[in-house]
Amino acid sequence: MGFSTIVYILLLLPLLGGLTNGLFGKHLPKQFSGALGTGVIFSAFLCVLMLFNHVNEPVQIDLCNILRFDSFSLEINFLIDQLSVWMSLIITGIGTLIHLFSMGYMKEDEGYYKFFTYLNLFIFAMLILVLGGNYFVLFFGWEGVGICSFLLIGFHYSDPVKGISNSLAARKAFVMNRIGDAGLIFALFMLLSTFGTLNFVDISERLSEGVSMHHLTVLGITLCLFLAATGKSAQIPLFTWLPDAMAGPTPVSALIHAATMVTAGIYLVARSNFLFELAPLTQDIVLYIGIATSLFAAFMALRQNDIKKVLAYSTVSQLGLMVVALGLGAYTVAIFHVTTHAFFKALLFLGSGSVIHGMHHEQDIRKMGGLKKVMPITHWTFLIGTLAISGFPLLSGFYSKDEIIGHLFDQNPVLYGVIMVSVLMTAIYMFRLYFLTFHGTFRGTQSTWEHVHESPWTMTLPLVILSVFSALGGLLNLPGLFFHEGAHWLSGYLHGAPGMHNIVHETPNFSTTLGLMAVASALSIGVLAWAYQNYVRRGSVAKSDEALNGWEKLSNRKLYWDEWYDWMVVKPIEWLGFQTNHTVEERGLKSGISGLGMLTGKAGNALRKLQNGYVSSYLSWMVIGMILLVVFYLLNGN
Amino acid sequence: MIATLITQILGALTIAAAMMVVLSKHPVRSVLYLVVTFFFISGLYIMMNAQFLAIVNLIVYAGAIMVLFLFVLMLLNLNKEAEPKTPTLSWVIASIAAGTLFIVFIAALKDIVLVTRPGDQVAVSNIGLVKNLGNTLFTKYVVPFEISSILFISAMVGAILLAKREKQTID
Amino acid sequence: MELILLPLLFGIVSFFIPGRWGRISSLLFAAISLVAVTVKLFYFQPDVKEYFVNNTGTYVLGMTFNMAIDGLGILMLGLSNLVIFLVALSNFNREEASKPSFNGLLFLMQFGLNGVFAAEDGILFYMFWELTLIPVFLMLYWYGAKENHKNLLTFFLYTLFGSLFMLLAILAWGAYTPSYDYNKLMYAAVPSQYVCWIFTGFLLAFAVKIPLFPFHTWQPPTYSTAPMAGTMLLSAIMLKMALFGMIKWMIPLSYSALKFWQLPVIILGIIGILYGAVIALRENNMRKVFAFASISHLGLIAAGIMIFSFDALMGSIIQMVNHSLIAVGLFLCADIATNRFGTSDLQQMGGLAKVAPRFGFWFAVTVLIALSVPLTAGFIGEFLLIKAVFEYQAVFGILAALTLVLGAVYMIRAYQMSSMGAPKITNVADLHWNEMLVLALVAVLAVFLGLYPNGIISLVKPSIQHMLENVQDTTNLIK
Amino acid sequence: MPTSTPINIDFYIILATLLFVIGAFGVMIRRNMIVLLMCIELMLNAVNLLMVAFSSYYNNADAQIFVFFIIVVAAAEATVGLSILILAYRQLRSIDISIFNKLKG
Repeated sequence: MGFSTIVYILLLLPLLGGLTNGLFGKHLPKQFSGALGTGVIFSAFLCVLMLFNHVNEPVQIDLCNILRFDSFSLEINFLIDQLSVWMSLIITGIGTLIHLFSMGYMKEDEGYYKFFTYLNLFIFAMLILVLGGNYFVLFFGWEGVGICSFLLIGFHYSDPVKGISNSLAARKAFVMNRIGDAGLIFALFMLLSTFGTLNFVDISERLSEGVSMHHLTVLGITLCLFLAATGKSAQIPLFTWLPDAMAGPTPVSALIHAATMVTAGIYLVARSNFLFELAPLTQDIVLYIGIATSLFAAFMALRQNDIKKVLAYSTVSQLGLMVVALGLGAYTVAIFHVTTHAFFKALLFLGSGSVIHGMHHEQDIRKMGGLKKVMPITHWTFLIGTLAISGFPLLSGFYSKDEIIGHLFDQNPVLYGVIMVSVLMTAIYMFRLYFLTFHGTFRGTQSTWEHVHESPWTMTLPLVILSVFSALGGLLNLPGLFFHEGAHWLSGYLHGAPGMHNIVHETPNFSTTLGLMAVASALSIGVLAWAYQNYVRRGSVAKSDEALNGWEKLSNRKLYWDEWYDWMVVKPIEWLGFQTNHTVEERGLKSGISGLGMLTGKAGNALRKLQNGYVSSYLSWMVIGMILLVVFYLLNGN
Repeated sequence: MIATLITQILGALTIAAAMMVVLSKHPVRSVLYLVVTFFFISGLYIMMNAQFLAIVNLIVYAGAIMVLFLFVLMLLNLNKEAEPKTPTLSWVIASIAAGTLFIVFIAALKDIVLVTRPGDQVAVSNIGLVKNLGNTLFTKYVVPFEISSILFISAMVGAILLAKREKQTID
Repeated sequence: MELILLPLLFGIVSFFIPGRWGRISSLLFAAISLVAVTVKLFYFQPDVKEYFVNNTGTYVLGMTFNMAIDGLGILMLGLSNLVIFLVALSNFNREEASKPSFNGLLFLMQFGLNGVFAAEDGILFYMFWELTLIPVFLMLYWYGAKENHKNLLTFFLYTLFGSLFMLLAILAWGAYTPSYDYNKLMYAAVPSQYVCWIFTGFLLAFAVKIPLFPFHTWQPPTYSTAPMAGTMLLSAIMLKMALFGMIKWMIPLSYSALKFWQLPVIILGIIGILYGAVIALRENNMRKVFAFASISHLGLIAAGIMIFSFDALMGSIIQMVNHSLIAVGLFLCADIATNRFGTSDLQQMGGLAKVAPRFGFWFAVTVLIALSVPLTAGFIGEFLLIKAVFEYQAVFGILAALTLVLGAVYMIRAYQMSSMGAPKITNVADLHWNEMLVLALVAVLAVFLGLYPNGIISLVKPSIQHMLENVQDTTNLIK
Repeated sequence: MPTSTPINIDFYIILATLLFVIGAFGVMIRRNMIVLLMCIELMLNAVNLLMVAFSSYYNNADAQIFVFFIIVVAAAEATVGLSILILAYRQLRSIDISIFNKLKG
């Protein structure tokens, strides 16, 4: 089988699965449609594995031409290289596990088949996104995942209590993503007019041949691309949709809003590395945005009480960290962190899903506690996830974070300090979450406590698998410290992607790396000890909303960011809409038009008076007319 | 010379009679003055050797139409009813308008370039004689002439229909 | 020629077909003409103009009665027949469809539309142009909301007023040629001081019909009170007459006038985009939301036409077709929602997707098409248009692209308020088969054109290129 | 029977114009409908006179034929006009023109 066949099968599998479920799912038994949904993704995963074994240099597969003009043409083609295959591996791999998890989680939901339809379509769109061989196809996938995300966030749109807020969250996500999409569209325009093509391979070749570009053009293109990335990857200023997106079912949060879709922005920038390398200013902007996002989101996560909201802000914060890596030009490191983050964040979300499932859809950690006895598997896997994200030594998060931090330290020690604050806060809120959920005494109602149960195997199996990967994921890209031969395997692997091999980064020297690792480990372990002391020994619990003091309130209310946006953007636009409708449209234009009509009427009324019905006056007018006519001719004649 | 004089006198009398038509308060007097005017105009026609028209003018206008007017006046017995007085303002406006109209017309007609004949004397020709005019009328203009009879018939029918006292058409 | 005359025959016949059979016969008639035009489209040679009437010798008062179609013409002809079919289909289970007068008017309308798209003679173009106004007016008058005859009068006078200037322009244009034949007009040596005025006359007529920003006030009230078929006809195909007229009649007229009006019209178009979108954000009448959305969409198309580069014109044409499809779909959905809830106020709607799942699904699909997501024709159209505007002037492009964002807001808002949330009504009828068929056809066509825009492009490419060359020729003659 | 009328054409022009203006003046100031009709006849005659004058001047019979037709039409017009007048009188018991202002806008 050639590459192209595998790729087509790979793409068709989720599409067919989605279509089958969508068209016939209503009449299929739940078990079957769930198994079908999971099965196609797993088969797709196997396809990707086949690709993974064979790929060594970029292969472009042309499918068809969409639009052909003299000045440019738009094609559908796919690019199989290390980067796209690696991303596909994450998508289908994690996707399979999450599908499996969903089979248990969504068991009682009446929209079961619909859920799997959407999930499969999402995987399809995501694969299009990462496998696309040009920006145009990427845009197809880009919008596709946005739509699927919209559908899945608003999955319970008709819920009597939360239906409206769910649909509002979905709308917010879609609209904010649309802002980013507009950026991507402009990037496409500028790329088209600069290069005449949108193919990654062609553009990167042109650039490596040394095609000169105006620096403003590059700046524009990269800024537009980055705007798109901020939309999808929830960076400042477009991050506020992600926490709201937690309205969707938990597997959705795990798949879309932690592991795959939100990393599309990272992928986009990594894919466009050849452009970003030419725009140092953009890179700086990327760097600072990443640091700011990471810091603010971590701060906001400190006093969230919804188990999923904590994880959402943590996702934003981690994405910020990846963006920092991108800003430093360490694209492979960013992808490495994408990978490990996909492992442990999917694990954490699924773990929280298991908790929520066991607690009968209670998400407030203030009503949890002591769950480790009843949910042992969930507890242990969640612990691994927590340790991984907070950078506990030798777990996956430790390595990936450390590389980013190491690069940052090399470049700018001050920013290193700033980002360490974010890392510290990450450890704090994650341990707080963990201890409040699983330790201490149960704080919910008695009847709930009696029904809390461990989840079925379909849900725990993915947890176990993911916890293994979370623990060992660091092996993919070990620093040169341990094995000189096997070190930086992933970075080396990804160098095959277009443009990547041109980017050379010096890894920090031995002693610095060791020092930084020591600091990070110390931080993580220190926070663990403090949190244990605080939450388990002293039994601290999360305060109620009223009892929060100054900074806690700020954190809990997300720095009032949504309120700011509401006040600065939403309200003015709504005001504008209202005023335009009532003042300009109704009072201005419409009455202007009817004013013209009335003017005509008035003029007619005035002229009507002349028609007074008296023959003699008509005759007088006639005489006057005759006089004027003759005078006119006399004057004209001479 | 005498002919010129006669013509001028006829002209003056025509104007005077016409003025009386307009100015006399009594409608019957107006009618009578109009008849007089028509007689003078016929005289002018004769002076131009348009004999046929002179006769027709007398018979049709002075004879038929004016008698019709008189009949109507008498039929309706309108003599007693005094005509309401026209406001002075109307008089002034009408006079000004009429005066201006006159001046403008004169100004317009004065500049007519008379092409066919040198000199500006009205010639004495024989085309107005009954024989010549009849020739033209019954050869070149025979169709319009016949059509005019249709016009008369329709006018007759219309007049009868309008003037007939019938309940369903009136009130 | 049968394409033009068939609807006339159908229209006359429909007036005499009694109610019971009326809806079936009208559907049949519409299907026949649709099939006829599809066959024609299939075998069409886009390189040559196909003449129905080609009168080169004798003519009365300069009128030649010439009719012909080129690639653009057949496309528009197909579009009009398609829209008529969709209108007939979507009205199938409504009481209007059983009225002989309604069906008759529908086909008379089609006759006028086909004539407009095929006319090769200035006066003939004008006559057909006005002919379309009568059936739609009567349709709105007889079947629309009774209390809104005043709006209707505004609409009628407004459009009539606009086309008056077009008549003047055509007459003035024709004064410089022996006949009003299209080819003669194209090569007319109009003195350069008058050519701008002629252009302006056309522009006024088209601006009212499209409608461009300050001339649009007739549109939202008319749309919101008209019967569904009337709204569909107005927005799906009558507006296209104006856009078509811009491409075929106005642009080739003169290069200098085009340059003179280019910037103002583009600015008006951009203002229209934002204006319509911003109002639609807060509007609570569902039909008005879509009416303002229409203004927003058409502003972009008009701007694209005035840029008159090949790419921009292609984008405009694709977007014209797409807009016809989404107008049919959206107004059908709006009408269904309005019927089911008994009000068109979005605030009083909610949860329709739960109780009528098929409606929820197809409405969502239509909204997505209207948002011009990739894979639909709208995406290709908007992509080309915004690209053209962006390359013309970057700031305009950025403003125009706001339609992507604002469009998402108002469209999804309309969907969310009507269909999401807890159901506010129970026991409603879901989509009927004919309504579902309409929406499915719309979706299939939109996706087909989104994947295969090359079909449209190869069809209209020769005529557009010929026309662009014409623009140059006219310029040379003036100089 | 005069054999020569060596008179200036201007004389007839002025005469006819004067007659016409007097007729118009009458229509403007009089309110009796019969008198109005008479004034109209006066104006018609003014035109007739001018046409005859030019006819002799150009030695062309056509104009005289037209005068003949004008007289014909005037006769018809007077007939119909007077019957309308009688009808109007029956309706309103008056022939004052200022009463008939139903055409007022």
